[in-house]
This record gives sequence, structure tokens and C-alpha cells, in this order.
Amino acid sequence: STDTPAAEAPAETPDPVEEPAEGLSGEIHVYTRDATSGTREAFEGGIGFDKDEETLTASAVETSGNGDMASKVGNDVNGIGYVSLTTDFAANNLKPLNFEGVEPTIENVLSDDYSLKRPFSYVTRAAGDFESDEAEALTRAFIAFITESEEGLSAVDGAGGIVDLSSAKPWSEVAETVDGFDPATDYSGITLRTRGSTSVDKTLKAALEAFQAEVAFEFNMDHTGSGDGFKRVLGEEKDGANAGDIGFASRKFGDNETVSDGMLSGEYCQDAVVVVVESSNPLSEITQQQIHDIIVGQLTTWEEL
Amino acid sequence: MKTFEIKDLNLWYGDFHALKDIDMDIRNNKVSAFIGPSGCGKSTFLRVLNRMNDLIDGTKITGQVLFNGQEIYAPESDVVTLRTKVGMVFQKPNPFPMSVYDNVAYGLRVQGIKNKAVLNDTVEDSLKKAALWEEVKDRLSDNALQLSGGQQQRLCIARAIALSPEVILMDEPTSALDPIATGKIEELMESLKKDYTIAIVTLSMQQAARISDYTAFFLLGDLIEMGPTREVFHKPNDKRTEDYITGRFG
Amino acid sequence: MKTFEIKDLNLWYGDFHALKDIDMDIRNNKVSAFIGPSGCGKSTFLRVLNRMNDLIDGTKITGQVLFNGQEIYAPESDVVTLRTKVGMVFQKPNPFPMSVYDNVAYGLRVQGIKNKAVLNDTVEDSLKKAALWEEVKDRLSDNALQLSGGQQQRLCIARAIALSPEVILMDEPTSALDPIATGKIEELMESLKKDYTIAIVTLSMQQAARISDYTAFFLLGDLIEMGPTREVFHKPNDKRTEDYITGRFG
Amino acid sequence: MTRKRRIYDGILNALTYLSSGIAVIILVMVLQFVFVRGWSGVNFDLLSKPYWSGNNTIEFPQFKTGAFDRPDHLGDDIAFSEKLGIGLSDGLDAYKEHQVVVEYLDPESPLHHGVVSTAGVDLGKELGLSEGSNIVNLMLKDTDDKIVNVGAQRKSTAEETVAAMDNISEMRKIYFKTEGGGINGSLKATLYLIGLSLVIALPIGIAAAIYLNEYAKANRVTNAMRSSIELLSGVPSIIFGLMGVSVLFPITQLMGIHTVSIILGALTMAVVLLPLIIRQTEESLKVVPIDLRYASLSLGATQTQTIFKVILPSALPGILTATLLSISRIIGESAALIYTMGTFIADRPRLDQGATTLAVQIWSLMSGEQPNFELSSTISIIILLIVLALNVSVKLISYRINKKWSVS
Amino acid sequence: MDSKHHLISEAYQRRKKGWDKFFKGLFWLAGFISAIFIILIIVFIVRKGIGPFLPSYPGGAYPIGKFLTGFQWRQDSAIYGVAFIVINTIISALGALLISFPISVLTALFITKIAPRSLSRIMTTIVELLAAIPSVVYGVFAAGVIVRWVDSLAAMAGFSTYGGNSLLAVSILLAIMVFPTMTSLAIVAINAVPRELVEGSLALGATTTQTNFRVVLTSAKSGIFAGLILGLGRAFGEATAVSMVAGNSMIGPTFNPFNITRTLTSTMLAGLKETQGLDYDIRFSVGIILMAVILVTNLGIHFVKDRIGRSMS
Ligand SMILES: Nc1ncnc2c1ncn2[C@@H]1O[C@H](COP(=O)(O)OP(=O)(O)OP(=O)(O)O)[C@@H](O)[C@H]1O
Ligand SMILES: Nc1ncnc2c1ncn2[C@@H]1O[C@H](COP(=O)(O)OP(=O)(O)OP(=O)(O)O)[C@@H](O)[C@H]1O
Ligand SMILES: [Mg+2]
Ligand SMILES: [Mg+2]
Repeated sequence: STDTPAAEAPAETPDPVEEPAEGLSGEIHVYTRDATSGTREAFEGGIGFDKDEETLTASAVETSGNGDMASKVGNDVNGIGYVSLTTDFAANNLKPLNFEGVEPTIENVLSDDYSLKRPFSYVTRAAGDFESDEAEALTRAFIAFITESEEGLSAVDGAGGIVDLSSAKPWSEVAETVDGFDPATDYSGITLRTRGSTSVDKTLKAALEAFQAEVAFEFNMDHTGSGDGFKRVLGEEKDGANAGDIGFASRKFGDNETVSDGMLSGEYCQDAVVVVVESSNPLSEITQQQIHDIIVGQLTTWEEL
Repeated sequence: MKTFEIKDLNLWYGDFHALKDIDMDIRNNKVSAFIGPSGCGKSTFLRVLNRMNDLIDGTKITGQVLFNGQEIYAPESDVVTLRTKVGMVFQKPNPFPMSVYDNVAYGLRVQGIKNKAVLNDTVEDSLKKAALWEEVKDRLSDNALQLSGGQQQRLCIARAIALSPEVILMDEPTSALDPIATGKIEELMESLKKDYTIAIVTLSMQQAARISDYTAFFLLGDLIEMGPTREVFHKPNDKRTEDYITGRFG
Repeated sequence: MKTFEIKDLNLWYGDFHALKDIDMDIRNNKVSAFIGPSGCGKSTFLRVLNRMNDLIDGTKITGQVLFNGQEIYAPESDVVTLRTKVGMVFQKPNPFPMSVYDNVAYGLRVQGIKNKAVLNDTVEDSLKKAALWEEVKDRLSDNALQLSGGQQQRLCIARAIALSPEVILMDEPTSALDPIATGKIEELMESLKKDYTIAIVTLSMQQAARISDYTAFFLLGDLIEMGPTREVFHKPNDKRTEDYITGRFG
Repeated sequence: MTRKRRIYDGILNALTYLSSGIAVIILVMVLQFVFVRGWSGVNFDLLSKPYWSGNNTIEFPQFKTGAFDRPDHLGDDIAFSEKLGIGLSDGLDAYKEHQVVVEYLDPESPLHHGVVSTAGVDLGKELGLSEGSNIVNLMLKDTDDKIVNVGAQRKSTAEETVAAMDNISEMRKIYFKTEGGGINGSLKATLYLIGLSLVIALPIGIAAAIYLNEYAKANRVTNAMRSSIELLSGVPSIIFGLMGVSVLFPITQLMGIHTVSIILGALTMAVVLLPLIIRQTEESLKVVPIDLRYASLSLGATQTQTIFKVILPSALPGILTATLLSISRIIGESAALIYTMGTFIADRPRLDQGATTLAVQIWSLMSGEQPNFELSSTISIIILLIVLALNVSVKLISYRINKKWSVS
Repeated sequence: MDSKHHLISEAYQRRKKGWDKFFKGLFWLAGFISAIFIILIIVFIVRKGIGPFLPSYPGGAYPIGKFLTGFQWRQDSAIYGVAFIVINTIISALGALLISFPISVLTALFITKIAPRSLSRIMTTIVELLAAIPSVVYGVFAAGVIVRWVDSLAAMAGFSTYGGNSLLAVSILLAIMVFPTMTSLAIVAINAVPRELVEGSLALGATTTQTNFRVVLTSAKSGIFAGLILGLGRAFGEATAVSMVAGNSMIGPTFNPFNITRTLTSTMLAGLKETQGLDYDIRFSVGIILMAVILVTNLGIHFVKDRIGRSMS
């Protein structure tokens, strides 16, 4: 179900700034993320926005993160924007909109009915490029843990990631299939260093902690953004101050990010992007065409909707 | 006529009893000189007269100080007006970090006088009286801090004169001046006392003898004696005064 | 014997020509007094002798200043040692914000002298010579800033004496002192000149006449004349000197 | 005094009152903003608690259920399992995520007697549940022999978890977390950073100020130096951060440190602090009267002696203020540290490894998917309290120095 | 006279002079180190920031003219024009100073000269506490409180805002953030005004208030302006908090205080961590511009200060 427990405890709902109008009128305020954001990429791709041909309306407000976007749209009656499905809508005074008639729920995402979504991708260092063999084995084991084991998948699921739990196997079985990994070895001195996207923070932290419950080891999460995921594992900073063992991106890795060099790469869960408006906004549905037109600046007032 | 009447004045800096039971009259249109060894309380007493000691934390004053018959330490007394009537020149030169002109015009300006002509005239006049005009007339807009020590002190005198006060208090005003400038200042005092009352602290016995009509001798916070200058210098009532005056001198 | 020989000295503050072509000898074990109106360069000249002007940015000096035959402005000359031999007392009292004792002991301590007995003796001795001992002997550990202006200046003199320098430069050392203290300082100078050389800037003609063996008269940066005090005061070579000396005085 | 002047004075005075009033109101508003959100979270536990929870999985080789009575003191919001003797409640963790918290555990409860099933050195050691732990996942066989998973991860409420427990036939394993969400590590890291930054920056800054104020002649080199330092104070923190990783990182690499570290953060902060310390120290040096320098030099003291014996003591209160401002700056800095110390919250910070300061922890909390105003505000309050404490102690020290060195 | 000179050891004299030289060198070195960092930073930024405009830049040079004179900043379409951002940055920082400078100076005056001692202690502590609040917290405060003020103000003026995110919000935020810096420097400067000057003024029949405004503030001028410059530096350099309320507009310049804006630092920060290539490198070009703006405004302030200094005389 979509109602996250946190939804029950909105400490304090910000007051709507202005009285909601009956049919809302006036200028539409478009909120977007910065151009490098994985969420934005997923969103623009999902609404059929052609990056090379079209441009975002010049009057858009750029926000710096998911939380920032949520609180800003929640404060602006005329605002429209997009956030991750894991966002606490009620606490931020937001109303999620159905997209193309489909409600944004995990079921609809898994069934592919809901199309505004993005993957959380990972890539590891190149085989043989780890600090030790144990680190390499542990990395393999962790990737197996979050992609195959029931324990790993349910941890990701519990933290709001969208995963398919149906094919999951118990960790005890999965562990045996991991190359070089031996549960009898003491890994407690090994530190797994994860880098990259901040969007994966929550799901990844849950997974790492759950993995810690199975195998004693240390981890170090230093996440600054999707761009760093590749850079700090395989790219220019792979031996720098912030080098990591596994890099994450809240999108597919790009063409210039040659993940094939890594020992392992893939996706471990999905996140849906939800179009949101301020909660007093009478709107509840939006079509791909409408949101597209709003984004490119062809639709500028609520009356036109 | 008495400009100041001081009765039974005591002053403490915290626990230190700096002035003890002072009774004194300061006469109209006369020059009163305060003499005494270093640390005896001359400056402190002078600052009582325009309530400058108000500024020092922990100062306690008892007794009466009447200025033109009015108690200046009374609650309703207006210290600002008092100070425009009782001007002061300090021991160390303290020009403001402004131009020479602005220094002299300052007193008028804070009284709300803005008229250019009045200001110009007063500045020139005051600087002339302070024997400084010739040296600074081309440097009126220079910063006053660029003047030498002696020039600075004369500027401070000009600044006080500019307000044409009733009384001018001077705390060793010439101790940083050369003889020529000192002479001019003394001349000026001579001419001022026709209209004004002057109280001066000085370390120079000759200066006191030369310019003052009355002399007061302080010792360790006590007023030993006060009287017409000639009498104090020629037949002092107190042995201590005589000792001091006939002692080696500066 | 000449302690200082100054030849063709010129000094500029930036563009301002403060000393012009000065030639002068300062004699051993004599008191030389520098007189002249305010701003004429007396202090500046005094400060040349212990290279105190080095500290002022934009000062330019040409000419020769020989101390015991050695050029003090030579590159290899050691200014720190020079200053231990040429002590100085300033116009404004400038005690350190330390105890009275530490003020006097300072000069010895920076020479590396730590012996308690030596320090104690010197402090007492110097304070006595500066006529301050009686007033401060129970307050040696009080902060020196708590003394009155006159007490502070005497402390500064004590501080300079403590180092037993060869030469003592004094810039109006008594201008903040009362006659009794002045007398004591003058007495002290008298006794010091048996062994030491003294150069003093003073504004008091009498003081110059009373204590000095030689007098130099400055005017607007020029050394007008220098000679035995009696000659300068009684038959000056220069009209300007005569005018100045016979003018009104302090 | 004329009426006009009195009115004019009154207006000017009113302006100063008004300005200070505005300043106070702003502070009150900021403080209120912070306190309303964060005060409830402030307690001593937070300071001593680690940030990261311990993650444990335990199994129960000899498992027997019992029959327990619900103790009277348990509140209504606590669900109690009569078979296992455990009381659970719903709670929120540092991320405002739902938790199932162990509120009460009967001394006889079988849940005390588990063994660690986590692979590693502790494997097989005895370990039981304890009060305060958080049940993430509990796997059991119910009376129908069906495997059931409950716990926070499965979004079960305390009520549901207890219901499953009361229907147990066999316990499989429990994944639980010990209490976390504390700021102990960040607090330590902040203190390390402050100490190290000051050790580097204060001597250099004070020495540079001394050079500029006491030695430097007004020439081009000095002017260049002065302007350089002035310019440095205008450099945004974010640039300092980037400079840290590119210019200073090689220096720490020479020390054999190959990651971001507190040392790197301290070096970077030292650069950030230099202009501040230099300026503040210079201000206080300027206040020392020139006469004192003359006096000392004329007594044959070298310039160095003058500086150490006369000038620095008089400038000490100013230097202390510089220190205080520096500490405040370090405590408040985030942009420069994100790059040089990383954003990983370390519970046992080491100088040669990355860690977060309190401010960076706030940044991490605020820039995540779900901004945590409450914990951020709590940390801010703690920061303010630290600063207040420092402030008062520096004042006391200054006061004592002032008393010793001057009359006023 | 017994000379103390026999007590003075030659060795100590030599040692003392040696130390003097050593310390002078040390002090110089410290000054040099402090000064060199700006050069390192500049070299570092310039090396990276000039890159995009050189023909050798991978993917082709970005036209420098377009960069310097452009009125659009669109990373998504690879259009990078910095001119309007410079204008916006200057407006917002000057706006902040306009609000904050008088308040800071007057508060400093209040604390040092008017308030009773106990109140002034409390106020000083308040100012110091304000300085210690992390900028993120100010950002959160701005995003939660200041934007509402601005929004209601705009509503009164008949404007609609982007939830209060605006030039005005940025200026108010920056005004609050630079307040402690400017105030504490002004306090130091005012405290340094010699007591004799105050006495001199009072003795001329000036009221305490007149003395405060005419003599104290004038004498403290240089310290107060030092604070102004430091405050301006902070206003220009603040990134994290500003980007929370600036709205980061893509076109400009913004003159309407209720409209969204973009500053140089928020531009450098926006998505910096997730980007690479031209979009990454050009931020260092923005860094160069930022340093230039800071330099030019500093010079401007010095100029104004000199003018004020002269017009007062
Ligand atoms: N602010 C103060 N706090 C405490 N004691 C003070 C203060 N000002 C002066 N005194 C003390 O009060 C006494 C009188 O000081 P005052 O300055 O009036 O002396 P004076 O006669 O003017 O001496 P001088 O000729 O040296 O100027 C001195 O012993 C001095 O130490
Ligand atoms: N640091 C300086 N920079 C520029 N000019 C200066 C400086 N110091 C002094 N002067 C100028 O040099 C001239 C000589 O000054 P000096 O202090 O030597 O005079 P003085 O004879 O000692 O006067 P006084 O009796 O007033 O102390 C004066 O005109 C003064 O204005
Ligand atoms: Mg006096
Ligand atoms: Mg002089």
C-alpha cells in the first residue's frame, strides 16, 4: 500500500498560503529540479519532452532537491512540480496527481501501468581493483543480497523502493551462490564504500543495515549525487579522496559512463516520479500532453487547463 | 559676583577619596588658577565644574556645586546646556579625527547652527584667537590629526572658544605649547576675562602668578587655601602653601 | 669629547622636509637642550639620535650621525644595542599596562637579566632617583595605568634610568610634572651628567637655562644656532634666537 | 537644550533602539523557529548515543513460549504479547521512519536467550532482545505452519506484530536494531575539527597579523599581501571546499591519508579562518597605543620582545574574540566541509578519516529525500548551547585578562 | 652610577637578535602563506574556468562573449550567459546591505554606548550566537518563515509570488546572515574610539547622542567599513541558504523584488555534485566572475568610503 507510516504523523501541516480558489485561476508556476537531477531526467523522459528540440519554460523555478521541491510546491498555490513517490505528500501539503488516468502506486509501477518512473542503478569497481579480495567478495555478496535475497529486497521495499519480491530467495541460499564469499570468513574489518546518488540513500541504507544483520562488516555511505556514482568508482576520481566500491545513480548510467568496465552493474529497484500540486488545488488528474505543454511554456494559466 | 559656589564637596573614585570637603567660590570675570603637586586632585576638581566626572563609573559626589546660583548636580539640571556654558580644554590634545575646520565648527553645529557665513567667521575668529590661524589657514580641510602636538592643543582651545562659553575650564592647556604660543594664549586669557570666567589648572607657578586673579592650592585632595593670587604668593596663610611655592620650581 | 657628531642631516616625512642640513655635536657628560617653537622639529631631531624615526613609514634620512665615532645609520649598525645605550623619555607618559615593578624591570629583563636581587635593587634605585619611590613603594604590583599623569611620567623616567644608558634623550620630560617632581628630576639630571650625556627637548626657557650646558635653537626644521647655554641666552649670534628668547615666555 | 535638538536626539536614539529591537526580534524568531521544532528532541542521550544502530540477527535454538501477565504500569499505547512477555510500541526514528520499539521485556521472556546468527566473530554468541531495541523483521512459523514476517520493515504496527507473536509456533529469527540516531560521533568530530583547525590557523593568523601590523612597510608587496588576504575573506566556502580537495588533498596524501579526512577538513577550515583571524587580530593590535611600542624599543627590546611582552598581552582579548569567531565559523560551516570531510556520519571519528560535523549532519538531514526539521533543529539547539558556553567562558577569561592588564 | 651593562651577556644579545630575525622571518612566512592561498585558489579556478573558452576544450570552445553578455542560464540547453546573474547577485547583496548595514551599525552603537552594561552583555552574546547558527538553519528559516512574509507583502502590493521565493527573500535572508559579522566588527571599532574624543565632544555641549553619531561613528569609520566589506563578502559568498529561496530563475535580470532570482553562488552550487563536462567546468568560470565582482565591489566601497571621509571634512 502507498500510505507510508510517516503519513500518519505529519507533525505540522503548513497552512495554505492563500485561500483555494474554486476553479483555480492565474499563472501556473512551474517548479523543476536542476538539469543534472536524475528525477528530472526521468520526469522529462516520461512526459515525452524532447531535450534536443524543446526547452523548458524560462520562468521555471529551479529547486535543489526532492525535499526542496516538495516544500516549495507545497507553499505555492499556483505551483506544479514533481517528486519521488516516497515523498510524504501530506506532510508537505502536496497533492499527487494521477498521470494519464493512472494513480501513482507501487502496484501500478510494478505492473508498468504507471509510466513516470526511473531505475536506481549501481556499478562496482572493476574486478581486481578493490582494496582486498575480501572487499571484492563482500561487494559481490552485497549486490547479490539486494538484488536476489528476500532479506535484501524486503529491506529496500520497506524503505520505499519499488521491487518485485516474488522471485526472492532466502539469503542463506543466495549466499552460497556468491563467488569468493564465505560466511565463515571474518569481514568485520572490511568497509564497503558506497558513492553516488543521494536519491538512493534511504533504500540503500536500509539494505546495508539489513546486510549488516547477516554479515558483520562496516560501511561508509558518502553520497553527493548521481554524477559521482560512476566517477568515484570507475571514472576520474576512482583513486581520489572520495573513491568508492559501489557507485549508484538514480537513473540509467549514461553513454559516456562505461559501466561495462565494472565488475557488476545493474538496477536494484525503481522509483516513481509523481506530478504534484499544492493540496488545495482542485486538480487531480493530468495528462502527458497537458504536463508537457505546461513544461514547455505553451500552457501558462490554470484557466487553460 | 560668584559664578561657582562650591560647598562641602567630596568626591570618591570607588573607594579612593579624591576630593575632601572643598569649599570654594569662583568669581565672575576673573581667572582662577588651581595649583598643587601631581595627583592632588586639580583635574578632578576642574571636571566637577562641568560634570565631566559623570562619565567615570564609580564616581560618587556629595555636597553642593552652584553655577550662577543653580545646583548643577540637581536632578533637573541640564548637563548639556551646562557644558555649552562651561567650556573645557584638556590636558592631552584631543582633536576629533576630522578636518581642522570641522573641529572648530563642531560645537556650533551641534547647537544646530548651519549658516555657512556664521560658521566660517567663527572658525577664522577662533583660530586667530588661538594663535593658530596663520599656520593652518591653508590646511583647513586637512585632518586635524596631522598637526603637531602643540598645534593640536591650540586647535582644541580654538574649538572651545568657538562656542563663546561663560566659563572656560583649562586643564594645563599650555603644557604642550611653546613659549610663543603660550604667550598668545595668555594674552587671549587676559582679553577673555573681561567677559568670561576662567578656571585653569597649571603646573607653572609663574603662569599662575602672571595670569590669575585668584589662586587655589590643593594637596592630596584637600583645598589648602584660596585667595587673591598676590596674597597666596606673597603671604600665604598656610605653611604648606609657602613650602610649595618657595620650593624649587619649573 | 663628542658623543654624537651630526653632519649635514636632512629628514623628510614623505614630502615634508622636517630637518634641514643639520650639523651639530653633542658633548660628553653635558646636558644639551633643544629649544624652539612648536613644530620646529625638536622631537624629530631627538628621535634621530636613537633611530626612533625608523618606525615611521616614509621617513627618509640623509647625512651622517656618528655615535662615539660610529655611524648609527650604517647598514651594519645595531639599532637594538644603540637603544640600550641611548635611553629615551617621551613627551606623553607611556607606561606599559603592567605593574609598576614590571615597568621598571622591563628594560633589564629584555636584556636577559633575571636575577631577582639585581632586579629588586635596580627597581628601587631607579624609582628613588625618579622621585617616585615614596609614592609607589607600597603599590609596586599595582597596574601602572592607575597612577596619575605625573606619576606615570616619573615612572617612565625611572624605567629609562634602570638601564643605565650612556645617553638619555628626554622629550619634554617634565611637561606633565609638578614643580616639586620637576625639581627632583632636574636635580637628578645634574647628578647624572657627571657620568652621562643628556639631550633634552624643553619648552621652558628657564629650564634650559637652569640645567643645560649647551643649547640648540631650532626653527622650522633649521638649526639656527647652537652653543654654550650662557652664550646663546646672553649674546645670541642670530637675531631670530634673540627674538625668541626675549619674547614672552612660559 | 532646544526642543528641536531634543526631538532630533530622540529620533536618532529611537533609531538605535529600533535597530537593536529588530536584531533581537530576528534572533527570537530564529530561535523560536529552531526551538519549537527541536526542543522536544534535546536530551543527554542524544549526545552520547551513536548515530548508527547496531544491526543484529538472532536465532533461538531452544525456544519455548510461556504465559506472561501484562504488567500494570504499561500504557495503553503499548501492545503486549502474553506468549513472549514483550511490550511493543510504534515510534519514529531519526529519519521519521516508523519503528517497532521494545518497550518492555519480561525478565523471564524467551526473547532474552537468542544467539547471534550474523556471520562474523560474534556468530553463535548469546544475545537477546533488550528494551529500546527496534524490531526490524521478525520471522516466525505460525500455528498453521506458515512463515510470517512482521516488524518495521514489513510495515507492521506494534499491534500487528504482537498479534503475530501470540500466534507463534516456532521462532525463526529476529532482525533488530539497537538505538541509534544520536550525534555523539558528529559532536566528537566537530570538537576534533575545531581543535585541529585552530592549532593550524591561530598561530599562522596571529603571526601574519603581527607581520602586517608591526613589520610591513607600506609598499607594493605588503599591499598585495593585504589585498590577497582581504580577497580571501570574500571567497565563498564552496570554492574553499573545491580548493581543499584539489590543492590540500595532496598534502594529506603525503601523510598517507587517501580519503577525505578531518585533517583535510581542518586544513581547509584553517584557510577559511585565516583572513578572519588576521583581521580581528590586526584590529586589536591597532588599538595598542604606538607609544608602548616606542617605549619598549627605546629600552633596547627587540621588536620580537616588544611584540611578545607588550603588544600581544594587550591584544589578548581581541585574539580571544578571534578564536571565538573562528569556532563559530567552524561550527557553522557546511559547504567547505562537505567536500573535504565527506557526508558520512562516523560514530568513532578519526583524524585520518572522514566524518561529519554537526552542521554537516544537519545538511545531510535537510538535503535528503525527506528533510528532518526536528532533528536538524535539535542539533541546531545543541550547537547554540555549545556556542553559548564557549562564549561565556571566553568572556570570563577576557574579563580576567582585562582586569590584569588595564584599568578599564 | 653603577652600570648594568656588565650584567648583560653578549651571548644573550646575540641570541636575542637571532630570535628577532627568526621571528621576523616566521611572521613574514605566515603572512606569505596567508596571502598565497588566494593565488592558489585563483590559479585553480582560472585554470579550470578559462578552459571552456579555449579552442582545445573537448567538445569545442564555448564563446566567451556569449558567456559574459548572455541573459540566459540554461544548463538544459547548454546556454550559459552570466551577465544577468552578475546583476542579480549585486542587487541582492546590496539590497541585503541596505537593510543590514544601518541596523548593524546602530545596534553596535546601542550595545557599546547606550545600553546599560548588563543589557549590552546580553546583546553581544545574542550577536555572537547569531553568527554561530549554521547557514543551513538560516536557509531553513528563510524557506519556512521569510518566504511567507514576502508572500504576504506581495499579496498586499498586489503581486503573486512563487511561494515567496524571490529577490526580496534573498536580500532579507542575507541581511540577517551578515548582520552578526558587521555588528561585531562595528562593536570592536566603536570600542576603540579614544575616550578623550568623547569627552572633548561632550565638553563642547554636544549631547551624548550627538557625540555618538558625530564623533564616535566618524572615528570608528574604518573599522565599520571593514565590517561592511566582510559582510559583503559573506553576502556574495553565501550559497546553501540562498539557493533555498532564490528560485534560481533562468533568465533575468530581476528588478522586481517579488520575482525569482539567481545568484552566482547558487548557480555554482545548483547540481554541482551531479554534473560533469562543460556544465561542470563552466561553474569555475562563474567562480572567476564571482571573484571579480567581489573585487570590484570592494574597490567601490573603498571609493565610497574615501568620498564619505572627504565629504565629512
Ligand atoms: N578614573 C580614576 N579612577 C581612580 N582614581 C583616579 C581616577 N582618576 C584619577 N584618579 C586618582 O585621583 C587622584 C587625583 O587625580 P587628578 O587627575 O585629579 O590629579 P591632578 O592633580 O590633575 O594630577 P596631574 O597634575 O598629574 O594631572 C590621583 O591620585 C589619581 O591617581
Ligand atoms: N609622522 C609624521 N608625519 C608627517 N609629518 C610629521 C610627522 N611627525 C611630525 N611631523 C611634522 O614635522 C614637524 C616637526 O614635528 P616635531 O614633532 O618634531 O615638532 P616639535 O618641535 O617636537 O613640536 P612640539 O613642541 O609641538 O612637540 C611638524 O610640522 C609636524 O607636523
Ligand atoms: Mg591633571
Ligand atoms: Mg615635540
